Formats: sequence, structure tokens, C-alpha cells
Amino acid sequence: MINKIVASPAEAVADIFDGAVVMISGFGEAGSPIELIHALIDQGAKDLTVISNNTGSGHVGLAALIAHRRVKKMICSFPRTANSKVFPELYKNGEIELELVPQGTLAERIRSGGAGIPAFYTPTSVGTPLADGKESRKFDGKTYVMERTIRADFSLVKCKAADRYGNLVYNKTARNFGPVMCMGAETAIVQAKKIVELGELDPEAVITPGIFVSKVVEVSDPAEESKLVAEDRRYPW
Amino acid sequence: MINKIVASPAEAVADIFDGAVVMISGFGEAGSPIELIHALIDQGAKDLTVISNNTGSGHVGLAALIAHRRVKKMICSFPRTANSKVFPELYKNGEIELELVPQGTLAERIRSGGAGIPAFYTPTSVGTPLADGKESRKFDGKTYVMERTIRADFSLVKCKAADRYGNLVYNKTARNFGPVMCMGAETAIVQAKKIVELGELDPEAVITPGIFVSKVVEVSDPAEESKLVAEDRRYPW
Amino acid sequence: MVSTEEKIGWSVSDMARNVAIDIPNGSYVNLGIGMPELVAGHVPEGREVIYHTENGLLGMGPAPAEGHEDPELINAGKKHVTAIPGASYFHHADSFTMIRGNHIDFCVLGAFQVSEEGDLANWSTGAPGAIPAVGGAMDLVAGDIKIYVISRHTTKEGVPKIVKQCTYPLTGKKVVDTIYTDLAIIDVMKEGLFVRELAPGVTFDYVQERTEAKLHLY
Amino acid sequence: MVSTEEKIGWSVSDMARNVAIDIPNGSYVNLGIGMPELVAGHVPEGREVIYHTENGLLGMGPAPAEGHEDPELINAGKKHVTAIPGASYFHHADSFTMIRGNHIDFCVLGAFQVSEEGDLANWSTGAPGAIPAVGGAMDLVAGDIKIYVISRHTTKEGVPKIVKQCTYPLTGKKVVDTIYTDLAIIDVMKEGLFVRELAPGVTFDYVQERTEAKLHLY
Repeated sequence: MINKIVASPAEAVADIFDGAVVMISGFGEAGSPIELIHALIDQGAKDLTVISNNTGSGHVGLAALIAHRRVKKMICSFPRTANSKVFPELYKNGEIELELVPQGTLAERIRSGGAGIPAFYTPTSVGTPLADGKESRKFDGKTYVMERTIRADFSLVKCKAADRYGNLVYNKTARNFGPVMCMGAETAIVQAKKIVELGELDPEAVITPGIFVSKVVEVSDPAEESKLVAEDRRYPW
Repeated sequence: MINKIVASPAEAVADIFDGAVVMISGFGEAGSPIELIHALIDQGAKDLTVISNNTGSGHVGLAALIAHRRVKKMICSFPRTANSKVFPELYKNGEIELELVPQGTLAERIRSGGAGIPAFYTPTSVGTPLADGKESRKFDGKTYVMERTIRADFSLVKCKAADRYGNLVYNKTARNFGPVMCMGAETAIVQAKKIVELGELDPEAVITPGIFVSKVVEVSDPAEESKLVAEDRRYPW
Repeated sequence: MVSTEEKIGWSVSDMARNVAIDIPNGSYVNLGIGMPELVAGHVPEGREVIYHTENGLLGMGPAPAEGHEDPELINAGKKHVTAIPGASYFHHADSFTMIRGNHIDFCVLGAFQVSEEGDLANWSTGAPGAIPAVGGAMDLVAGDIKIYVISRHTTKEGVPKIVKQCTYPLTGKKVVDTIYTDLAIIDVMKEGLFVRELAPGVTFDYVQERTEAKLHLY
Repeated sequence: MVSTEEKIGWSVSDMARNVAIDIPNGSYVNLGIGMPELVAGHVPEGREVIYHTENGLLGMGPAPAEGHEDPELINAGKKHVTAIPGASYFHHADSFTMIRGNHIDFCVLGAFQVSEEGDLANWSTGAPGAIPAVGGAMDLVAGDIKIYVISRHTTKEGVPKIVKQCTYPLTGKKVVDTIYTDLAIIDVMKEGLFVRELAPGVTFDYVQERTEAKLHLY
């Protein structure tokens, strides 16, 4: 029998090793797998390279992971947001690396990795500092830069519902990077608000087919990052 | 108001011009927009380049379009199937061109066109005759070929349900090339078994967002290609 | 540099309306964060415009009533929004297919600087020590989407934002189509910057004095 | 060339079972058209295997009962199939993401020829005038999916299919992992072709006589 369900966030993240490349879904708090990130903090893996659109808020979730000095390098499109304090401070002190990637290029580099495509050309960033050092090439008279794929060892993803095959559906704009991050990692680890029986998810409406998912854990009442930040909570508590 | 619904297949295909590049959805008969193809035969556009996985069966649908000598060139992965007679004959007589493309490369070339990506690298076809004349390049010690995007002027697509914004859902394995062909054409023309009110399609389960679609026509009782072929029907009848 | 203390020219609301008038019925529009968001409130009667937010929603509606916020239904500025009937959700790669693949028709953006060739700088002031953050800005201007910039004509300090050459890091080269300021509507043409409309009571010379790049009249 | 009229060796059903045994629980498997399809009928008790068909279905089930065929629910061979609980449908670009991106674990294919280096020829005999048709064959072997070939050891005319060099156009170079024939199970190793198992009553020499490439014993 196939059963990708694990009992706890701790069990789900147990194999993440020092130095791993880890993708983390979410756009701001929407879709951020906060319980998996906290389990990763407890687990202790360090020297991580983290790929995520932002760098987290306050002192919970991704921001807490960074605050605990577990992250060597961030690959993201928008490292500062209204309540991001941890990353800016470390960055200014030269204590964390940053690779800044345009958001669409980031999504496509992740997808291409999952699709077995090692490189592609894009018009994004041509003529800007973010194209510096990148190969460029003309097609039909227009200039493009070549972008290499990004692959991760693990991805941590949040979704609305999952089954034991790892089929997933998401909630509204919390979908964002989840589907491509499941494609783009060796081991995709997912927290679902609900685990349902096989066949309960409409096969026409499954967004992430289970083939892209390795582990699923139910977190039925996930924390709301913005509330924790408003209360100035700090993980671990 | 936005209203992409048109009254008939004839109206839907009216703008297709001689020499146009036309994508046609379907894998065998599943997803083949037979009424739109028949309307295109009636309309008369010729010298077409057609991109479709197969070349049609019997003397209906795509096979009939080819039989009427409207197609100058086929770009496809599998031009012969059990009941394909028209294409093989014309091809053997040198009366139609063929560009043979591996199926996954075909899908990705179509998607990349829709995504503004002019070229990408793939391992598919390396070391085979289909890589002849293509640029190849090593990434991390493995060889890949560079594939250019394909763009079309029009695509003809079949789906299960649509609304006036052009949002689409498909039926089972009839989905196949429909979504990427909607992305990859200047003007995507869709026949839907049913047109529904705005809001009836679950926004979480829309497969093709309306932005990729230009025209929608309801064909509530589409012909079944395999039945027509079994009866040896020939279009026009 | 000229003092801009006099209160003449269009209000921010007027500016947003000027942009909205130039967006035809049936358009797919991406609105940047801040002033661009106001454009949605000025769509002329009878037009239907569909808003895209790059974090995965086509058919974005207005802010929800208080108490109806959903932390998982937000826009690119991470504000709570709603979804209209006929909306759809999708993942980031599909979302940027809509952008990079030129399926979006218009993008309305703010700017730090626009050059006379239409170069745009709107993501970084290049200040030493600042945390660089680009988001989707470079993707939005990379395709052939019409790019409308909405911005005050000068900085608060009266420094021109429409310049000969951008001094801030570029978002994209030759990408801006039209600039909507409090003083004028300016089209970026191959031959230079052309003033299409002046705000009430504003003269061409008044605008030129507040613009580093050379302006033309049609 | 040796006559193969004697009815020794494994039946087609045995061959399919041999392949099925080598596919562990939880695998994602793509089965080629024809003989490979039989593998699905031989999954050992207690194992759950999920079948992918490249035309957009993960969780393909057996053929439907007569009268329950849906022309829009077919496999890559364009035969009617069913979908199991837990299945999902997707478009072609996503389907080949599963293939090219190595998410599929095993692919079982037929062959015209396999070389001693594991080159596979299974899409064209290169006959002049023949209509070339490749389908998804080249995509399936392009990644790092384990490729199992199931095939009679020789052609009907007794011509070896396991050869030094393929004479037919290649599907892919160095792609085959194991060959399951009516006479033997042969692993393609860096050092050459190694016979892992012989069919009952079949000797190594008997197999070697019907094989152009040199065979080895482990």
C-alpha cells in the first residue's frame, strides 16, 4: 500500500540534513508552512540554502528559522516586507547571503527543475543589474538571458487538503509557489489542513498530483503568521 | 461587458487566414474540436501549418481538413494511427510536409511560446536522428538539445464547459494539449459542450483562465470521431 | 529644480482616472502596489476590466468588508482582496506565463525614474546598505505589455523623475509607454517624450521646467 | 540465425510477471503500448503501483466493462481505460514534466533492437517510405527513469534483437536498464550485458546463440 501520511511535522522534516537546499512555499503568510518550519527549527538542521519568495515576518516561521542562524543563503525575489526585521539585520551585517531573482524567473527556474529542463531563455532582467554576468542571446532580434534551473533537496509546502497518495488541492492565493515547489524538490513535504480519503478529491481539480509529493502531515489548525507577528510571538515558545 | 461567446463554429473560425499556423487540440479523438475543424473546412482557409499530436482518422475532422488539401505542413509527434489514411497517402506522394517532434518536446515548445520563453534545453532526442541539425550543449556533464518555441496564430480547442470570460474546464484525458494550446496561440478558439454562467465554474478548478481564450462557442452535442470513422462518413456531408 | 509648493495640477484621484480612461473594455490589467491600485476605482461606466495579481488570481475584486478578510486571499502588495465571479486561481509559474507571455494587456506601475527613451527604474534606489527587492517588477516590463507609469511629476523635494538617463538601477530598458503625472500625460515615442494632455491651468513650459528630459508637443 | 520453432522459454504472461516482480510497492510506472500493458495484470499481492499514461492521467485503471467506454478516457495507445480512486488528470506539459523530470520511476517499453550499451531503437525501422512517428518514446527514455524492455528475444524470423549496435534509428543512447525476454532477464551494466536469470530449460549458450551482442554471467 502507498501511504505518504506521516504522524507529525517533526517526523515529516526528520531527514533534512545540514547544508540542504530547501524550498519553502508561500507569498507573505499565504501558503507559508509555518508548522513545518517550526519543526525544522526544532530539528536543528543548519547551513541551509532556502528558496522562498520572501524572508518571513516578525520572529516566527521563516523569519525565526533565519533568526536561529540556520540559513546560510536566501534565494528570493522580495526579501523585505512590512514586518521583516530578521533578514534585513543579518544581511546588513553580512551574516547571510542573498541571491535576488525576479519573481517570474524564480517560479520558472523552480518549474524547469521539476520538468527536467536545465536552462531556458527569458526577457526578464535584460538590461538591468540582475542580468550582470549572465549569458545573453538574441532570438528573432530580441535579447534574452539564459537562466539555469534551481533544484532543491526538500520543499516545505502548505495546502488545503491531501490524500494518502499525496494528491493536493490548495486554498485561493495560498497556492502560489506550492505546485512548482512540489515539482522541483527531491522530497516534497506537505502540511495539509485536512487529510481526506482516496477518491474524495475530484481528479479534475487535483492541483498537485501525488507523484510530486513524498510526505503529507495533517495540521488541522495552522497558526496565522500575521496574528503571531501582531502579538510579537517568538518561536520557539 | 466582456463576452467571448460567439454564435456558431462558422463565426468562431471566420478570421483564420490562408497561411495561418493553427494548433488543434486532441490526442486521437479525445479533445479533438471536430465541429470547429469542419467549420474551418467550410470557411476555406488554405496553406495552413497545423500543429496537432496526430493527423486525424478516417475522412472527418483533421483528416478531412488534410484531405481537402488545406494543410501545407503538419507538426506532430505521431502522424499515423490505426485509422489514419489521408495523411500517409499524401505524405508518401510528397504532397504534405511533416515536422516530427517528440510528444513532450511538442507540449513544452507550445507552452514556452505561451510563456514568453523563446528557447529551452531538453534531454529528449539527444543522440537520435531527431536531434540532427539542432544545437546541443552540456550542462553539468549531460548533453541537451536546444528547442525553439512554436507560436500559432490560432488554436482550435475542445473543452467541457466555459463561461463568457473564456474560463475553461475539460473532460478527463480530453484535456491533453488544450491548456497549452490556449496559451500558445494569438487567438484561441474553443468549442465547449456547455456554456455556463459566470461564477458557476469553481475558481479553484478552472484549468484554463479566460485570459488565454479569445472566442467560445457552445457545441452541446459534439460528434464522436470514432463513430463517424466506423460509419466511413466523409466531411462535408 | 523648481519649487512645486503651488497646488496646481491633477489630484491623485484625477491621475488614476486618467489612466483608467486609457484602458479599454475587456482588458486584463496588472496594477502595481500603491498609487496604481487606485486605478481600479475609476473604470468608466460600461467597461469591464479584469485584474490580475501575480500571486495567483485573475479576477481580483475590491477589499473585503471588515471582518471578512481571508489571510489566504491577498494581492501582490499582501493586502486582503476579494475574488469576483468568474475569477480563477493558479500557481506562480502559470501566473508569470500570463505576464511574460504578453497575455496581460496593461500594467500600471509606480516609478522612481523614467528616462526619455522609456527606461524605467522602480525597484531600487541603489542606496548602499539597502536591501534589494525586485518582486515581479522586471517580469512585468519584460514582455510587450503596455506599461503605464503613474507617478507625481517630481519627488517631494521637487527633483524631476522624468530624466535623460536613469541614475537608479533599471527595471527595464525602453519599456514605458505612457506616463501619467499630476501635471501631464506624456507618451513615450520613438522620437521622444510627447505631451498628450496638460492638467488644467498647467502650461507646457511649466511641465518642461520640472522635467529633466526634453518634452515635445504632438 | 537459429530456428526458434521449439516452444521453450517463458510465455508472454511469464515475461510480464518477471517485469512486475521488479517493480516495488509505491512505484509510478509508465507502460508502453502492446506487450508492456500486460505488466499491470501481474502486480504481486500487497503492492500498490500507480500507472501514468502520458496523455494526461495518473492512476490509470483497467479497461472498462463493455458499454462503459468513454471516448475521452483513453490511454497512450488510444484504448479505453478507467481511472482509480486517487487519480488525477493534467495537461500534456505537466504530464511530460513527470517524465522528463524523472518523477516516474519505471517505464516498460517494447523494442525493435537493444544494443550491448543499452541503446534502444523502438520507434522506427527506418524503412524508406515509412511514415515516421515517435510519440512520447524519446521523452520517456531521456531522463533517469528506469527503462525495462519487454520483448521476444528474436524477431519472428529468428533475427536477434539484442545487438552490438542498433541498425534502426535510435530512441535514446545508453538508456535501457534491463531486458526481459522469453529466454532470459538481462541487465545492462557498464561492463556489458549480464544474464540475471534464464527461463526454465534454457541454457546460457542457447541464449547467446540467439543474441548478437556478447552476454556475460554475473
